[in-house]
Amino acid sequence: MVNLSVNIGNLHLKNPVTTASGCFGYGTEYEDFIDLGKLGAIFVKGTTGSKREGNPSPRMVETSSGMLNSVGLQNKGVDYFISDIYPEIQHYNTHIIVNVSGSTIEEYVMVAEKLNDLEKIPAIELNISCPNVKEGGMVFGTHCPSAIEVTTAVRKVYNKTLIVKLSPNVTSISEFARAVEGAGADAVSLINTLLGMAIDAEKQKPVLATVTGGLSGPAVKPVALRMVWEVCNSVKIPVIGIGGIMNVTDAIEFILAGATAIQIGTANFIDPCVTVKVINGIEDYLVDKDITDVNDLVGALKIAH
Amino acid sequence: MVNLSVNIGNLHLKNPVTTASGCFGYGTEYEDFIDLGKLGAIFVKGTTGSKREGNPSPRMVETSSGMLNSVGLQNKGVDYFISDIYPEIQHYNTHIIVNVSGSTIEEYVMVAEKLNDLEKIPAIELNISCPNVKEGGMVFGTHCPSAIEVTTAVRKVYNKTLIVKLSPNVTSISEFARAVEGAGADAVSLINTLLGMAIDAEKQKPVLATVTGGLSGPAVKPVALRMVWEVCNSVKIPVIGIGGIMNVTDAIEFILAGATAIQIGTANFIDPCVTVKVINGIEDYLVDKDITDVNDLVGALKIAH
Amino acid sequence: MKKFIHDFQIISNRRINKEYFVLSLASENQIPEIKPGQFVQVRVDNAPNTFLRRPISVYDVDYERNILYLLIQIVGEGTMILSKLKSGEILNLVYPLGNSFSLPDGEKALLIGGGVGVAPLLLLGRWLKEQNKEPVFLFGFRNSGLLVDIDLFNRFGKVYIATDDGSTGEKGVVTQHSFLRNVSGDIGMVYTCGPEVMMKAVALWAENNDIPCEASLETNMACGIGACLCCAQETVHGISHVCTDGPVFNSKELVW
Amino acid sequence: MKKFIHDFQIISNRRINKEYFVLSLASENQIPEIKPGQFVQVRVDNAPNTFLRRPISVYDVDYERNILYLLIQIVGEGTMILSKLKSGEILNLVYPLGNSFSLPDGEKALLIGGGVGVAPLLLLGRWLKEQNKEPVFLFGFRNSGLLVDIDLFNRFGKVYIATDDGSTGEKGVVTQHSFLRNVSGDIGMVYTCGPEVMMKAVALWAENNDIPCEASLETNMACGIGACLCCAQETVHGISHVCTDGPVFNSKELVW
Ligand SMILES: Cc1cc2nc3c(=O)[nH]c(=O)nc-3n(C[C@H](O)[C@H](O)[C@H](O)COP(=O)(O)OP(=O)(O)OC[C@H]3O[C@@H](n4cnc5c(N)ncnc54)[C@H](O)[C@@H]3O)c2cc1C
Ligand SMILES: Cc1cc2nc3c(=O)[nH]c(=O)nc-3n(C[C@H](O)[C@H](O)[C@H](O)COP(=O)(O)OP(=O)(O)OC[C@H]3O[C@@H](n4cnc5c(N)ncnc54)[C@H](O)[C@@H]3O)c2cc1C
Ligand SMILES: Cc1cc2nc3c(=O)[nH]c(=O)nc-3n(C[C@H](O)[C@H](O)[C@H](O)COP(=O)(O)O)c2cc1C
Ligand SMILES: Cc1cc2nc3c(=O)[nH]c(=O)nc-3n(C[C@H](O)[C@H](O)[C@H](O)COP(=O)(O)O)c2cc1C
Ligand code: FES
Ligand code: FES
Repeated sequence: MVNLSVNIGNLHLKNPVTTASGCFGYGTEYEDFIDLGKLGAIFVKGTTGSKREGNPSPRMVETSSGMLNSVGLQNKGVDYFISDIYPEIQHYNTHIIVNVSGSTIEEYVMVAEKLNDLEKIPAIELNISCPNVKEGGMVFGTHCPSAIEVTTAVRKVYNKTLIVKLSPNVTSISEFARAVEGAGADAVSLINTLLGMAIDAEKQKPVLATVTGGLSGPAVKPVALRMVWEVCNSVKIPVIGIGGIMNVTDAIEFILAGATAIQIGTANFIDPCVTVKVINGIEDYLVDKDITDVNDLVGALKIAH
Repeated sequence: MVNLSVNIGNLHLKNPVTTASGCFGYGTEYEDFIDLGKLGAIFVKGTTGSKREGNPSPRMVETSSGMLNSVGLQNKGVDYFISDIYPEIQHYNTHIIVNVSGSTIEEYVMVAEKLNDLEKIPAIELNISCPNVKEGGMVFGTHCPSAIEVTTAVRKVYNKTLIVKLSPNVTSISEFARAVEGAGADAVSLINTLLGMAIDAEKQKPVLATVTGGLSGPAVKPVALRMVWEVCNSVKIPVIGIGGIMNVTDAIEFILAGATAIQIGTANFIDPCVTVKVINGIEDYLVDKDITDVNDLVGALKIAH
Repeated sequence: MKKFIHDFQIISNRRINKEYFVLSLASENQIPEIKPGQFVQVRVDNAPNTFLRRPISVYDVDYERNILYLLIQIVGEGTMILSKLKSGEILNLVYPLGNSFSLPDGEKALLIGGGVGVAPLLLLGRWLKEQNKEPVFLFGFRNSGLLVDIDLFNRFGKVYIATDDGSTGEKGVVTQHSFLRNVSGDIGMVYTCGPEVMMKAVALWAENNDIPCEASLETNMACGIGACLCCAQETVHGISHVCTDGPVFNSKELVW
Repeated sequence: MKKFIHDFQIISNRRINKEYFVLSLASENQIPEIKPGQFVQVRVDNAPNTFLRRPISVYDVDYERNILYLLIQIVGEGTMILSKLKSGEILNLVYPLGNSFSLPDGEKALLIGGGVGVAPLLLLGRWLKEQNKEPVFLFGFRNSGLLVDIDLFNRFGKVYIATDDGSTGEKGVVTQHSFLRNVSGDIGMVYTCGPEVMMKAVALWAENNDIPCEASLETNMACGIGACLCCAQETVHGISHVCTDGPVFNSKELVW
């Protein structure tokens, strides 16, 4: 028997495989395909202080080995989440982690405060990196003092596990990782989507209604892996690796680079059973390599000097 | 007859299709496949003050819809270029533009000064964005004051067309574009490669000897297109679009986003005739759309308000 | 409704014309009930630009022989690859997805399709007939070379045709067809699927004639199961999602 | 040598064993002279992870019938796709690329290959024979199930075999083969191609016996024509490039 369980701050995950926010709904959408209880955790949709309609259509376009989205944090707000969604999903036999977004520090703080009281939500993920909303989100993720400010403010009101999700659209992602570590984050997750754009050459128009959108999928994996590796070498808190993970090999790569856990996003759209396959695959890999504890794989990349 | 010619500063190109530095050797490598005289220009290899061996092997790995390279500016130095290469290629019936790199401002200036005297080199491209060398290159491209400093210094000694090639590994590429415009650049070209990484999960080692490398190819196109569009909206000087251009549709997209010319890099490896196909394709597109001058397509993207 | 992810084996790939083909797919698993208007998400393997699944309406189902039919038009790389599949090869589907068309009030129903938009109307016609309704089909095609399986539709109701060039049926677009000028008040519902301009014209005609109208929409989709919120469609109630709230919408709800 | 980019039509795809197959490719264009050791860059269509061309040695050429042969081992997505190609399908090649093996001094030449590394040694054997030399082949395979076209090689010289499990020929690796213990001083050159560890062992043996040795290397390649400088190999003269300075190197030049 190999040990698959890992710790993110005080949070104990039965295995390192979780789902990326915005790509797995509230979990219910995937219940027909997999046993949600097998997952390390589910990161649910970006949740804001009040209801958001999201961006106009079209919101999605495929690119080479990737996709651009401009959903724009569509959600019904934290109060609706607490009253209508939480009761439906709290019975899951896995951790539910809420991805929190806002336009102002006050909004982040308010949402975090409300979620703090929910018994079955052991952690939140601060999304300071959404490229798809005009105000907020991205600005906190690309301006270091703002990142520190929002993390500090939320840390004051939130006393469970606080994960901060970093934007890849910066010169030095390690700088942000160190900054939020200093501001009290228990872990960082990365990467969110890369800001991109698609054009319809025939119509001579942008494909997305918002012109730009966030790039995800295997196209971004090399960039994500590099950033995870950089951040793992810069901070002491656990790192959750995200970006283009399509199969068990990709997941192992992120763990080798130093990620304690990983999130799978876009891949769920192609194979709704991918998460469970990755969990089984990690176990097989460990057995095959005679490793008894997945924690021994974390950061085990061998670098020649 | 449609007009395909465009101007980059004082430089007149017979068409907007050029080849990206490091991906087209000195042109000679492609002479068996295409008539080099058809190209708008050839951007030759990164050239430094003295000979560089480049990085150890492996230097290349394929990724989903892309590739990582860590060639590391291997070249024989500017003096060898002038004595041995220039005489061989100066007869080309197209412009030869030299991509210039260095570890210090003095090195950039020295190379630029020497190239200034070569009659058949009408322009240089300052590579302040190479992610694959330890000192220099990248630091100028990710630190705005350094970018200004190196551009200003080179501008003083170089009196032909000065193009500055920007790094995508920054928070705001427009900031750099505006900075080098202010420092006297006649044009900017973008993007250079995105910093990425690949891991061999079986061997538990990085694939590249240098651990990280530069990502190019269609995977990066959405990011490149977004950055070109942003920069075109920020500066008045011409912009040369680069990144994942594989065919005529991709080229048109960059031109619509505002690029006056484009560079094709990685695509040459898959189809050594791609440049000529793109030139012909642009002509067909213009005829089909009843546009008589390619300059009317530059920045013609229709944005709904 | 429970959703499944199943491998299907291709029984045949029948080319109907230059652009359209029909895949017959057999499953080892019992095919669940599929309602008219529902769709499947097809995985297209081995192509860099068909990274995501492709949504395709269910054209017909044969529950006895456990066979699913898809009518597909070649428009890009994904559908091109599908068009080259050979019998024996495997296709992975997530299904059945989306809502479905509803029953008409009266006896008669008018099913107006354009091009490959006729796809969901075959299963709809079959179902209406089973419910003892009287479907009438009105189809528009660019020309006679692009006609689709008219005899199959004929089993369930009369088929009227318009072509852009008049090479079959009447010349012009569907909403110009003389049949629409002669309809009496007994049509309980208009169903439509096809290019958006056509559907809008049909919806307008239906509203002008006080007939309820259901349209089956297309948007870009990623997940197809309500998880990603990419398939937004503005409605009078706010943003709806084509993959779960649709693809079938009452035309009066749509802001388009 | 002038390089070409040509479409070839697949004449046959012959599976030799579980992992290896031979593609016979016909061109409408006259195939130019190809020297032993040279390779082609094959474009593999329709796969996200086979974005770049794949370098493959020329196994044999039939100038009269204008046919090119490639011996390929399935190791990943690209070679898997190639293994499924059917006759009639088209393959695009850039070729001929790289340098080539040189003539041996003496009469006899020893050609040592491991696994799919035997590929360039067939054309080399043919050429040596044509030059009135006497090629002798010594091949290593994992087991008898992975043997390759021994009869083809036999036309040009004697073939000795070693397998890891002894299922054919001698048990062990090539450098342990008894043939090497009995060679007299009349071998003018050792040529080797296969896994790097094997080539190093062969090169060492050759050096110890004062025989010149040429090894055909593999590295990751992007362009294959000297433009990208990705295929670096350290040599005593500094960095060399496998696609232009190689793939064949004198073992004494290599720093490996
Ligand atoms: C609910 C639903 C049901 C559908 N049913 C069918 C059907 O029964 N038969 C059928 O042939 N097609 C159907 N479609 C459309 C089908 O999904 C697209 O034609 C297909 O995804 C195109 O894939 P491609 O790779 O060939 O083209 P791409 O290369 O992806 O695109 C080619 C062109 O088609 C457009 N396009 C791509 N995807 C869509 C889309 N989802 N909707 C509209 N335009 C698109 C692109 O903008 C582009 O102009 C349906 C779509 C939806 C949403
Ligand atoms: C000059 C030259 C001649 C060659 N001749 C032949 C030949 O005649 N027959 C033959 O079967 N193969 C030959 N090869 C090797 C062949 O190019 C690779 O096996 C092929 O590119 C793998 O592609 P893939 O997509 O199947 O595997 P991938 O999925 O790309 O890789 C699968 C595995 O193979 C390794 N690999 C990939 N490319 C190479 C490479 N270029 N060199 C070494 N390892 C690699 C990867 O690291 C990985 O472990 C030659 C290579 C070179 C450089
Ligand atoms: C459709 C879609 C919606 C997303 N919504 C959110 C979100 O609400 N909050 C967030 O932090 N990240 C969001 N993301 C980003 C993902 O969580 C993830 O960081 C990114 O997609 C990279 O991972 P992947 O390549 O595995 O998809 C979204 C991504 C997609 C594709
Ligand atoms: C193998 C390789 C070598 C490169 N060398 C250089 C270089 O010397 N100088 C430079 O400015 N850019 C260099 N680049 C970057 C390209 O010029 C180009 O900016 C990048 O590859 C993106 O374009 P593409 O996607 O069309 O390849 C190199 C790229 C590759 C793939
Ligand atoms: S396609 Fe994902 S919600 Fe509709
Ligand atoms: S593969 Fe490009 S130089 Fe050798």
